[in-house]
Amino acid sequence: MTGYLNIILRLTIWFLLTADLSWANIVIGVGVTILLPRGVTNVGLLKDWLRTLGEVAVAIPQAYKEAFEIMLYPHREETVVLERVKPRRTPSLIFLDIFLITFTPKTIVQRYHSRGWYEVHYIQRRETP
Amino acid sequence: MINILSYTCIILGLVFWYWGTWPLLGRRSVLYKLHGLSVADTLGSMAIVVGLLLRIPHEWPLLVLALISLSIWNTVLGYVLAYCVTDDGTHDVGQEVGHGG
Amino acid sequence: MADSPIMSSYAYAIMLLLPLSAAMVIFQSNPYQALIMRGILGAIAALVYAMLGGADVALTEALVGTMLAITLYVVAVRSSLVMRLGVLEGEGAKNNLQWQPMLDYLRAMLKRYQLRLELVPYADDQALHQALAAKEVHGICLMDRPEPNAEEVAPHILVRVRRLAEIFATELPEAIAEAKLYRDDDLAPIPHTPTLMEEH
Amino acid sequence: MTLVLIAMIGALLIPMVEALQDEDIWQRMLAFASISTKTSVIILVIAVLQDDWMIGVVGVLILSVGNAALMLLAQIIKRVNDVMDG
Repeated sequence: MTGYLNIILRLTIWFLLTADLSWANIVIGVGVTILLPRGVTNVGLLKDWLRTLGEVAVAIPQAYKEAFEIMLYPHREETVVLERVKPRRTPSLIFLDIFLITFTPKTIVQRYHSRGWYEVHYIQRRETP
Repeated sequence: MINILSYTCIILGLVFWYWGTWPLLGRRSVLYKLHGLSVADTLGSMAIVVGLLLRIPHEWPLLVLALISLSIWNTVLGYVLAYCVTDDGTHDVGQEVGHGG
Repeated sequence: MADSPIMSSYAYAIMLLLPLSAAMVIFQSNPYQALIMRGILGAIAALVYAMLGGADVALTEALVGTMLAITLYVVAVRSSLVMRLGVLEGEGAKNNLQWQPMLDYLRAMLKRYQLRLELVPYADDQALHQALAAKEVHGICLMDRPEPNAEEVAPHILVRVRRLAEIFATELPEAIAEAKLYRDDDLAPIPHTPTLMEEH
Repeated sequence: MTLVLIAMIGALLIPMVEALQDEDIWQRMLAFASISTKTSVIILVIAVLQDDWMIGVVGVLILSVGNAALMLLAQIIKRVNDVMDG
Protein backbone atom coordinates (compact mmCIF):
# COMPACT_ATOMS: atom_id res chain seq x y z
CA MET A 1 0.00 0.00 0.00
CA THR A 2 2.63 2.50 1.06
CA GLY A 3 4.75 1.44 -1.89
CA TYR A 4 2.03 2.57 -4.26
CA LEU A 5 1.57 5.79 -2.30
CA ASN A 6 5.30 6.42 -2.58
CA ILE A 7 5.17 6.04 -6.37
CA ILE A 8 2.07 8.20 -6.62
CA LEU A 9 3.73 10.93 -4.51
CA ARG A 10 6.81 10.94 -6.74
CA LEU A 11 4.77 11.00 -9.93
CA THR A 12 2.70 13.89 -8.56
CA ILE A 13 5.81 15.93 -7.79
CA TRP A 14 7.25 15.12 -11.23
CA PHE A 15 4.15 16.16 -13.16
CA LEU A 16 3.56 19.26 -11.06
CA LEU A 17 7.17 20.30 -11.59
CA THR A 18 7.29 19.69 -15.33
CA ALA A 19 3.64 20.46 -16.18
CA ASP A 20 3.96 18.46 -19.33
CA LEU A 21 1.72 15.55 -20.25
CA SER A 22 3.43 14.42 -23.44
CA TRP A 23 4.20 10.72 -23.86
CA ALA A 24 7.96 11.19 -23.54
CA ASN A 25 7.56 13.02 -20.27
CA ILE A 26 5.23 10.40 -18.85
CA VAL A 27 7.67 7.64 -19.75
CA ILE A 28 10.59 9.53 -18.19
CA GLY A 29 8.58 10.23 -15.03
CA VAL A 30 7.45 6.63 -14.56
CA GLY A 31 10.96 5.37 -15.24
CA VAL A 32 12.58 7.70 -12.75
CA THR A 33 9.90 6.92 -10.18
CA ILE A 34 10.44 3.20 -10.38
CA LEU A 35 14.23 3.41 -10.59
CA LEU A 36 14.64 5.63 -7.53
CA PRO A 37 15.53 3.56 -4.46
CA ARG A 38 12.81 2.80 -1.98
CA GLY A 39 13.25 2.20 1.71
CA VAL A 40 11.71 -0.67 3.59
CA THR A 41 7.99 -0.04 3.54
CA ASN A 42 5.63 -1.22 6.22
CA VAL A 43 2.16 -2.05 5.10
CA GLY A 44 -0.36 -0.04 7.04
CA LEU A 45 -4.09 -0.44 7.05
CA LEU A 46 -5.89 1.20 4.19
CA LYS A 47 -8.56 2.47 6.57
CA ASP A 48 -5.99 4.25 8.76
CA TRP A 49 -4.44 5.85 5.71
CA LEU A 50 -7.74 7.12 4.38
CA ARG A 51 -8.74 8.50 7.75
CA THR A 52 -5.42 10.29 8.23
CA LEU A 53 -5.53 11.75 4.73
CA GLY A 54 -9.05 12.95 5.50
CA GLU A 55 -7.74 14.56 8.67
CA VAL A 56 -5.12 16.37 6.58
CA ALA A 57 -7.90 17.84 4.44
CA VAL A 58 -9.76 18.92 7.58
CA ALA A 59 -6.60 20.31 9.17
CA ILE A 60 -6.15 23.18 6.70
CA PRO A 61 -9.35 25.13 7.56
CA GLN A 62 -8.84 24.24 11.20
CA ALA A 63 -5.33 25.71 11.07
CA TYR A 64 -6.72 28.97 9.69
CA LYS A 65 -9.41 28.97 12.38
CA GLU A 66 -6.81 28.55 15.11
CA ALA A 67 -4.68 31.25 13.54
CA PHE A 68 -7.59 33.69 13.76
CA GLU A 69 -8.23 32.61 17.36
CA ILE A 70 -4.71 33.33 18.49
CA MET A 71 -4.72 36.60 16.57
CA LEU A 72 -7.93 37.83 18.17
CA TYR A 73 -7.33 36.58 21.71
CA PRO A 74 -3.71 36.62 22.84
CA HIS A 75 -2.53 33.24 24.09
CA ARG A 76 0.24 33.76 26.57
CA GLU A 77 0.54 30.52 28.53
CA GLU A 78 2.80 27.71 27.39
CA THR A 79 2.44 24.12 28.54
CA VAL A 80 3.90 20.78 27.57
CA VAL A 81 1.53 17.85 27.39
CA LEU A 82 2.30 14.18 26.79
CA GLU A 83 -0.07 12.53 24.35
CA ARG A 84 -0.39 8.87 23.54
CA VAL A 85 0.16 7.63 20.02
CA LYS A 86 -2.72 5.67 18.56
CA PRO A 87 -2.01 1.94 18.40
CA ARG A 88 -0.79 0.13 15.27
CA ARG A 89 0.94 3.09 13.70
CA THR A 90 3.54 2.57 10.96
CA PRO A 91 6.38 5.11 10.73
CA SER A 92 4.84 6.95 7.80
CA LEU A 93 1.53 7.26 9.64
CA ILE A 94 3.40 8.60 12.68
CA PHE A 95 5.04 11.14 10.40
CA LEU A 96 1.62 12.20 9.16
CA ASP A 97 0.37 12.48 12.74
CA ILE A 98 3.31 14.69 13.73
CA PHE A 99 2.72 16.74 10.60
CA LEU A 100 -0.93 17.22 11.52
CA ILE A 101 -0.21 18.28 15.09
CA THR A 102 2.58 20.65 14.13
CA PHE A 103 0.67 22.13 11.21
CA THR A 104 -1.97 23.71 13.45
CA PRO A 105 -0.52 26.88 14.98
CA LYS A 106 -1.46 26.22 18.60
CA THR A 107 0.43 22.94 18.91
CA ILE A 108 3.95 21.81 18.08
CA VAL A 109 5.33 18.32 18.61
CA GLN A 110 8.61 18.68 20.44
CA ARG A 111 9.74 15.11 20.62
CA TYR A 112 8.56 11.64 19.78
CA HIS A 113 9.31 8.97 22.36
CA SER A 114 9.70 5.54 20.89
CA ARG A 115 7.51 4.01 23.60
CA GLY A 116 4.47 5.66 22.10
CA TRP A 117 4.24 9.22 23.43
CA TYR A 118 4.39 12.59 21.79
CA GLU A 119 5.54 15.63 23.70
CA VAL A 120 3.27 18.41 22.50
CA HIS A 121 3.89 22.08 23.22
CA TYR A 122 0.67 24.06 23.57
CA ILE A 123 -0.10 27.74 23.88
CA GLN A 124 -3.29 28.63 25.74
CA ARG A 125 -5.26 31.69 26.65
CA ARG A 126 -4.83 31.22 30.38
CA GLU A 127 -3.31 28.68 32.64
CA THR A 128 -5.42 25.60 33.16
CA PRO A 129 -6.37 25.19 36.83
CA MET B 1 -14.35 39.52 -8.97
CA ILE B 2 -11.41 37.13 -9.15
CA ASN B 3 -9.11 40.10 -8.75
CA ILE B 4 -10.78 41.19 -5.52
CA LEU B 5 -10.64 37.65 -4.17
CA SER B 6 -6.96 37.36 -5.05
CA TYR B 7 -6.15 40.68 -3.39
CA THR B 8 -8.08 39.58 -0.30
CA CYS B 9 -6.01 36.41 -0.07
CA ILE B 10 -2.72 38.26 -0.55
CA ILE B 11 -3.58 40.93 2.02
CA LEU B 12 -4.73 38.26 4.48
CA GLY B 13 -1.38 36.57 3.97
CA LEU B 14 0.43 39.84 4.54
CA VAL B 15 -1.48 40.41 7.79
CA PHE B 16 -0.50 36.91 8.89
CA TRP B 17 3.12 37.63 7.96
CA TYR B 18 3.30 40.79 10.01
CA TRP B 19 1.37 39.36 12.97
CA GLY B 20 3.44 36.18 13.12
CA THR B 21 6.81 37.77 12.50
CA TRP B 22 6.38 40.63 14.97
CA PRO B 23 6.84 38.43 18.11
CA LEU B 24 10.34 37.56 16.83
CA LEU B 25 11.54 40.90 18.17
CA GLY B 26 10.26 40.22 21.68
CA ARG B 27 11.89 38.29 24.45
CA ARG B 28 9.72 35.18 24.51
CA SER B 29 10.96 31.61 24.35
CA VAL B 30 11.93 30.07 21.03
CA LEU B 31 8.94 27.72 21.11
CA TYR B 32 6.49 30.58 21.56
CA LYS B 33 8.00 32.32 18.56
CA LEU B 34 7.75 29.10 16.59
CA HIS B 35 3.98 29.16 17.05
CA GLY B 36 3.92 32.66 15.60
CA LEU B 37 6.16 31.62 12.72
CA SER B 38 3.94 28.68 11.88
CA VAL B 39 1.10 31.19 11.52
CA ALA B 40 3.20 33.57 9.44
CA ASP B 41 5.38 31.41 7.30
CA THR B 42 3.10 28.46 6.67
CA LEU B 43 -0.43 29.84 6.69
CA GLY B 44 0.43 33.35 5.56
CA SER B 45 2.61 32.21 2.69
CA MET B 46 -0.01 29.66 1.67
CA ALA B 47 -2.61 32.42 1.55
CA ILE B 48 -0.31 34.54 -0.61
CA VAL B 49 0.36 31.68 -3.00
CA VAL B 50 -3.37 30.97 -3.26
CA GLY B 51 -3.85 34.63 -4.10
CA LEU B 52 -1.26 34.32 -6.86
CA LEU B 53 -2.93 31.13 -8.06
CA LEU B 54 -6.19 33.01 -8.51
CA ARG B 55 -4.44 35.60 -10.65
CA ILE B 56 -2.69 33.18 -13.01
CA PRO B 57 -4.70 29.96 -13.03
CA HIS B 58 -2.89 28.59 -16.08
CA GLU B 59 0.29 28.02 -14.05
CA TRP B 60 -1.47 25.89 -11.46
CA PRO B 61 0.90 22.87 -11.41
CA LEU B 62 3.88 24.83 -10.16
CA LEU B 63 1.88 26.85 -7.68
CA VAL B 64 0.25 23.71 -6.27
CA LEU B 65 3.73 22.25 -5.87
CA ALA B 66 4.73 25.46 -4.10
CA LEU B 67 1.76 25.09 -1.74
CA ILE B 68 2.59 21.47 -0.93
CA SER B 69 6.28 22.11 -0.36
CA LEU B 70 5.53 25.21 1.73
CA SER B 71 3.27 23.32 4.08
CA ILE B 72 5.42 20.21 4.41
CA TRP B 73 8.81 21.90 4.68
CA ASN B 74 7.74 24.55 7.13
CA THR B 75 5.94 22.06 9.34
CA VAL B 76 8.84 19.63 9.39
CA LEU B 77 11.23 22.49 10.01
CA GLY B 78 9.12 23.61 12.96
CA TYR B 79 9.28 20.11 14.39
CA VAL B 80 13.04 19.86 13.87
CA LEU B 81 13.69 23.24 15.45
CA ALA B 82 11.44 22.42 18.42
CA TYR B 83 13.24 19.09 18.80
CA CYS B 84 16.64 20.75 18.71
CA VAL B 85 15.76 23.52 21.14
CA THR B 86 14.48 21.27 23.91
CA ASP B 87 16.88 18.98 25.77
CA ASP B 88 16.43 15.30 26.27
CA GLY B 89 16.10 15.79 30.00
CA THR B 90 13.13 16.57 32.12
CA HIS B 91 11.00 19.65 31.74
CA ASP B 92 10.02 21.82 34.64
CA VAL B 93 7.21 23.36 32.62
CA GLY B 94 3.84 22.23 33.92
CA GLN B 95 3.77 18.68 32.74
CA GLU B 96 0.57 16.76 32.61
CA VAL B 97 -0.71 13.69 30.90
CA GLY B 98 -3.52 14.12 28.43
CA HIS B 99 -5.28 11.69 26.19
CA GLY B 100 -4.63 12.08 22.51
CA GLY B 101 -7.73 12.11 20.39
CA MET C 1 12.60 47.09 -15.47
CA ALA C 2 14.77 50.13 -14.94
CA ASP C 3 12.64 52.03 -17.41
CA SER C 4 9.78 52.64 -15.02
CA PRO C 5 10.53 54.49 -11.78
CA ILE C 6 7.89 52.71 -9.69
CA MET C 7 9.29 49.29 -10.55
CA SER C 8 12.79 50.28 -9.61
CA SER C 9 11.78 51.63 -6.21
CA TYR C 10 11.31 48.18 -4.70
CA ALA C 11 14.28 46.87 -6.65
CA TYR C 12 16.55 49.33 -4.88
CA ALA C 13 14.99 48.43 -1.53
CA ILE C 14 15.76 44.76 -2.08
CA MET C 15 19.24 45.45 -3.34
CA LEU C 16 20.03 47.45 -0.21
CA LEU C 17 19.39 44.32 1.84
CA LEU C 18 22.36 42.59 0.19
CA PRO C 19 25.17 44.77 1.63
CA LEU C 20 23.36 44.77 4.98
CA SER C 21 23.39 40.99 5.22
CA ALA C 22 26.96 40.83 3.89
CA ALA C 23 28.03 43.20 6.66
CA MET C 24 26.26 40.95 9.14
CA VAL C 25 28.40 38.03 7.98
CA ILE C 26 31.63 40.01 8.21
CA PHE C 27 31.12 41.39 11.71
CA GLN C 28 30.25 38.03 13.21
CA SER C 29 33.00 36.37 15.21
CA ASN C 30 31.36 33.12 16.26
CA PRO C 31 31.73 30.68 13.33
CA TYR C 32 28.33 29.03 13.75
CA GLN C 33 26.49 32.31 13.95
CA ALA C 34 28.43 33.47 10.90
CA LEU C 35 27.18 30.38 9.06
CA ILE C 36 23.60 31.33 9.86
CA MET C 37 24.31 34.80 8.53
CA ARG C 38 25.80 33.23 5.43
CA GLY C 39 22.52 31.42 4.92
CA ILE C 40 20.61 34.67 5.21
CA LEU C 41 23.00 36.29 2.75
CA GLY C 42 22.47 33.40 0.33
CA ALA C 43 18.69 33.67 0.53
CA ILE C 44 18.77 37.41 -0.11
CA ALA C 45 21.31 37.08 -2.90
CA ALA C 46 19.09 34.51 -4.61
CA LEU C 47 16.21 36.96 -4.29
CA VAL C 48 18.22 39.79 -5.87
CA TYR C 49 19.48 37.63 -8.72
CA ALA C 50 15.99 36.32 -9.47
CA MET C 51 14.58 39.83 -9.37
CA LEU C 52 17.15 41.11 -11.84
CA GLY C 53 16.30 38.30 -14.22
CA GLY C 54 19.17 35.87 -13.66
CA ALA C 55 17.14 32.78 -12.97
CA ASP C 56 20.03 30.38 -13.46
CA VAL C 57 22.35 32.40 -11.21
CA ALA C 58 19.68 32.48 -8.52
CA LEU C 59 19.20 28.74 -8.66
CA THR C 60 22.95 28.16 -8.47
CA GLU C 61 23.25 30.53 -5.54
CA ALA C 62 20.47 28.77 -3.64
CA LEU C 63 21.63 25.24 -4.28
CA VAL C 64 25.42 25.51 -4.36
CA GLY C 65 26.13 28.81 -2.65
CA THR C 66 23.79 28.27 0.25
CA MET C 67 23.05 24.60 0.64
CA LEU C 68 26.31 22.96 -0.36
CA ALA C 69 28.56 25.70 1.03
CA ILE C 70 26.84 25.68 4.41
CA THR C 71 27.00 21.91 4.61
CA LEU C 72 30.71 21.81 3.79
CA TYR C 73 31.55 24.72 6.08
CA VAL C 74 29.64 23.15 8.95
CA VAL C 75 31.66 19.97 8.57
CA ALA C 76 34.90 21.94 8.34
CA VAL C 77 34.19 24.18 11.32
CA ARG C 78 33.00 21.32 13.45
CA SER C 79 36.09 19.22 12.83
CA SER C 80 38.69 21.97 13.01
CA LEU C 81 37.71 24.35 15.79
CA VAL C 82 38.24 21.87 18.59
CA MET C 83 40.96 21.15 21.11
CA ARG C 84 41.29 17.47 21.91
CA LEU C 85 42.60 16.96 25.41
CA GLY C 86 43.73 13.51 26.47
CA VAL C 87 42.73 12.63 30.03
CA LEU C 88 42.97 9.63 32.26
CA GLU C 89 39.86 7.55 32.40
CA GLY C 90 38.46 6.08 35.56
CA GLU C 91 37.39 7.61 38.82
CA GLY C 92 40.91 8.00 40.19
CA ALA C 93 41.66 11.07 38.11
CA LYS C 94 38.27 12.70 38.36
CA ASN C 95 37.55 12.19 42.03
CA ASN C 96 39.52 15.15 43.25
CA LEU C 97 38.43 18.66 43.94
CA GLN C 98 40.38 20.36 41.19
CA TRP C 99 38.91 18.38 38.29
CA GLN C 100 35.60 20.11 37.65
CA PRO C 101 36.80 23.70 38.27
CA MET C 102 39.72 23.11 35.97
CA LEU C 103 37.48 21.81 33.17
CA ASP C 104 35.09 24.72 33.60
CA TYR C 105 37.94 27.20 33.50
CA LEU C 106 39.45 25.58 30.41
CA ARG C 107 36.07 25.53 28.60
CA ALA C 108 35.44 29.19 29.38
CA MET C 109 38.95 30.14 28.31
CA LEU C 110 38.81 28.22 25.03
CA LYS C 111 35.35 29.54 24.32
CA ARG C 112 36.78 33.04 24.08
CA TYR C 113 38.88 31.77 21.18
CA GLN C 114 35.84 30.00 19.61
CA LEU C 115 37.31 26.61 20.39
CA ARG C 116 35.53 23.79 22.10
CA LEU C 117 37.08 21.23 24.37
CA GLU C 118 36.79 17.56 23.64
CA LEU C 119 37.99 15.06 26.21
CA VAL C 120 39.58 11.84 24.99
CA PRO C 121 39.99 9.24 27.71
CA TYR C 122 43.06 7.00 27.85
CA ALA C 123 43.93 4.14 30.15
CA ASP C 124 47.17 5.29 31.76
CA ASP C 125 49.98 7.84 31.60
CA GLN C 126 51.90 5.89 29.05
CA ALA C 127 49.00 5.74 26.62
CA LEU C 128 48.57 9.48 27.11
CA HIS C 129 52.16 10.19 26.13
CA GLN C 130 51.97 7.90 23.16
CA ALA C 131 48.81 9.63 21.97
CA LEU C 132 50.49 13.02 22.26
CA ALA C 133 53.57 11.83 20.39
CA ALA C 134 51.40 10.26 17.68
CA LYS C 135 49.51 13.58 17.34
CA GLU C 136 46.20 11.99 18.18
CA VAL C 137 45.42 14.78 20.65
CA HIS C 138 46.47 18.41 20.95
CA GLY C 139 47.28 18.17 24.62
CA ILE C 140 47.21 15.84 27.55
CA CYS C 141 46.28 16.42 31.16
CA LEU C 142 48.36 14.56 33.72
CA MET C 143 47.46 14.21 37.36
CA ASP C 144 50.73 14.19 39.31
CA ARG C 145 50.58 13.28 42.96
CA PRO C 146 53.41 14.59 45.10
CA GLU C 147 53.17 11.55 47.35
CA PRO C 148 51.50 8.26 46.51
CA ASN C 149 48.66 8.68 49.00
CA ALA C 150 48.28 12.43 48.91
CA GLU C 151 44.82 13.94 48.56
CA GLU C 152 46.17 16.91 46.64
CA VAL C 153 47.02 16.56 42.98
CA ALA C 154 48.66 19.02 40.67
CA PRO C 155 47.04 19.01 37.21
CA HIS C 156 49.69 19.28 34.57
CA ILE C 157 48.88 20.01 30.96
CA LEU C 158 51.24 19.26 28.10
CA VAL C 159 50.34 20.96 24.84
CA ARG C 160 51.66 20.09 21.41
CA VAL C 161 50.53 23.26 19.58
CA ARG C 162 52.64 26.36 20.12
CA ARG C 163 49.77 28.84 19.90
CA LEU C 164 47.75 26.90 22.45
CA ALA C 165 50.78 26.86 24.74
CA GLU C 166 51.06 30.64 24.47
CA ILE C 167 47.39 31.06 25.34
CA PHE C 168 47.73 28.70 28.27
CA ALA C 169 50.89 30.39 29.51
CA THR C 170 49.29 33.81 29.61
CA GLU C 171 45.75 33.00 30.71
CA LEU C 172 45.89 29.88 32.84
CA PRO C 173 46.75 30.58 36.50
CA GLU C 174 49.24 28.24 38.09
CA ALA C 175 46.79 27.53 40.87
CA ILE C 176 44.46 25.76 38.46
CA ALA C 177 46.88 23.88 36.30
CA GLU C 178 50.41 24.09 35.05
CA ALA C 179 50.83 24.13 31.29
CA LYS C 180 53.91 23.39 29.25
CA LEU C 181 54.77 23.08 25.58
CA TYR C 182 55.59 19.58 24.51
CA ARG C 183 58.32 19.06 21.94
CA ASP C 184 59.43 15.84 20.38
CA ASP C 185 63.05 16.29 21.41
CA ASP C 186 62.00 16.72 25.01
CA LEU C 187 62.33 13.40 26.63
CA ALA C 188 59.15 13.66 28.58
CA PRO C 189 59.06 11.61 31.76
CA ILE C 190 57.49 8.48 30.40
CA PRO C 191 56.84 5.98 33.17
CA HIS C 192 58.79 2.88 32.30
CA THR C 193 57.17 -0.47 32.38
CA PRO C 194 60.02 -2.11 34.35
CA THR C 195 59.14 -0.06 37.41
CA LEU C 196 55.62 -1.29 37.16
CA MET C 197 56.93 -4.86 36.91
CA GLU C 198 58.95 -4.42 40.07
CA GLU C 199 55.95 -3.43 42.09
CA HIS C 200 54.20 -6.69 41.44
CA MET D 1 0.76 44.99 -6.56
CA THR D 2 3.95 46.99 -6.11
CA LEU D 3 2.62 48.18 -2.77
CA VAL D 4 2.11 44.56 -1.77
CA LEU D 5 5.71 43.85 -2.69
CA ILE D 6 6.98 46.80 -0.65
CA ALA D 7 4.95 45.59 2.32
CA MET D 8 6.54 42.17 1.91
CA ILE D 9 10.00 43.70 1.94
CA GLY D 10 9.01 45.46 5.15
CA ALA D 11 8.03 42.12 6.66
CA LEU D 12 11.37 40.73 5.50
CA LEU D 13 13.14 43.44 7.48
CA ILE D 14 11.74 42.22 10.81
CA PRO D 15 13.70 38.93 10.96
CA MET D 16 16.78 40.76 9.65
CA VAL D 17 16.65 43.12 12.61
CA GLU D 18 16.06 40.16 14.89
CA ALA D 19 19.13 38.40 13.47
CA LEU D 20 21.15 41.57 14.05
CA GLN D 21 20.13 42.24 17.63
CA ASP D 22 19.70 38.85 19.28
CA GLU D 23 22.78 36.96 20.37
CA ASP D 24 21.13 33.60 21.01
CA ILE D 25 21.87 31.14 18.24
CA TRP D 26 18.39 29.57 18.19
CA GLN D 27 16.65 32.89 17.83
CA ARG D 28 18.90 33.53 14.86
CA MET D 29 18.00 30.16 13.39
CA LEU D 30 14.35 31.16 13.65
CA ALA D 31 15.13 34.40 11.84
CA PHE D 32 16.98 32.45 9.14
CA ALA D 33 14.04 30.06 8.67
CA SER D 34 11.67 32.99 8.40
CA ILE D 35 13.88 34.83 5.91
CA SER D 36 14.37 31.84 3.64
CA THR D 37 10.63 31.23 3.37
CA LYS D 38 9.86 34.89 2.85
CA THR D 39 12.46 35.38 0.11
CA SER D 40 11.15 32.47 -1.92
CA VAL D 41 7.56 33.72 -1.66
CA ILE D 42 8.78 37.17 -2.70
CA ILE D 43 10.47 35.56 -5.71
CA LEU D 44 7.13 34.00 -6.65
CA VAL D 45 5.36 37.36 -6.34
CA ILE D 46 8.02 39.06 -8.47
CA ALA D 47 7.62 36.34 -11.08
CA VAL D 48 3.90 37.07 -11.29
CA LEU D 49 4.52 40.81 -11.31
CA GLN D 50 7.08 40.73 -14.12
CA ASP D 51 5.19 37.95 -15.90
CA ASP D 52 8.42 36.01 -16.28
CA TRP D 53 7.66 32.41 -15.49
CA MET D 54 11.28 31.31 -15.54
CA ILE D 55 11.73 33.17 -12.25
CA GLY D 56 8.67 31.41 -10.89
CA VAL D 57 10.15 27.99 -11.57
CA VAL D 58 13.30 29.04 -9.74
CA GLY D 59 11.22 30.25 -6.79
CA VAL D 60 9.38 26.96 -6.55
CA LEU D 61 12.64 25.01 -6.77
CA ILE D 62 14.28 27.09 -4.05
CA LEU D 63 11.18 26.66 -1.93
CA SER D 64 11.14 22.91 -2.32
CA VAL D 65 14.82 22.14 -1.75
CA GLY D 66 16.13 25.16 0.11
CA ASN D 67 15.25 24.17 3.64
CA ALA D 68 17.38 21.04 3.76
CA ALA D 69 20.55 22.92 4.70
CA LEU D 70 18.65 24.61 7.51
CA MET D 71 17.69 21.29 9.08
CA LEU D 72 21.24 19.96 8.82
CA LEU D 73 22.58 23.13 10.42
CA ALA D 74 20.05 22.83 13.26
CA GLN D 75 21.01 19.25 14.01
CA ILE D 76 24.74 20.01 14.00
CA ILE D 77 24.36 23.08 16.22
CA LYS D 78 22.40 20.94 18.65
CA ARG D 79 25.18 18.34 18.73
CA VAL D 80 27.86 20.97 19.24
CA ASN D 81 25.91 22.61 22.06
CA ASP D 82 25.48 19.23 23.75
CA VAL D 83 29.21 18.58 23.61
CA MET D 84 30.00 22.06 24.93
CA ASP D 85 27.59 21.81 27.86
CA GLY D 86 28.20 18.27 28.97
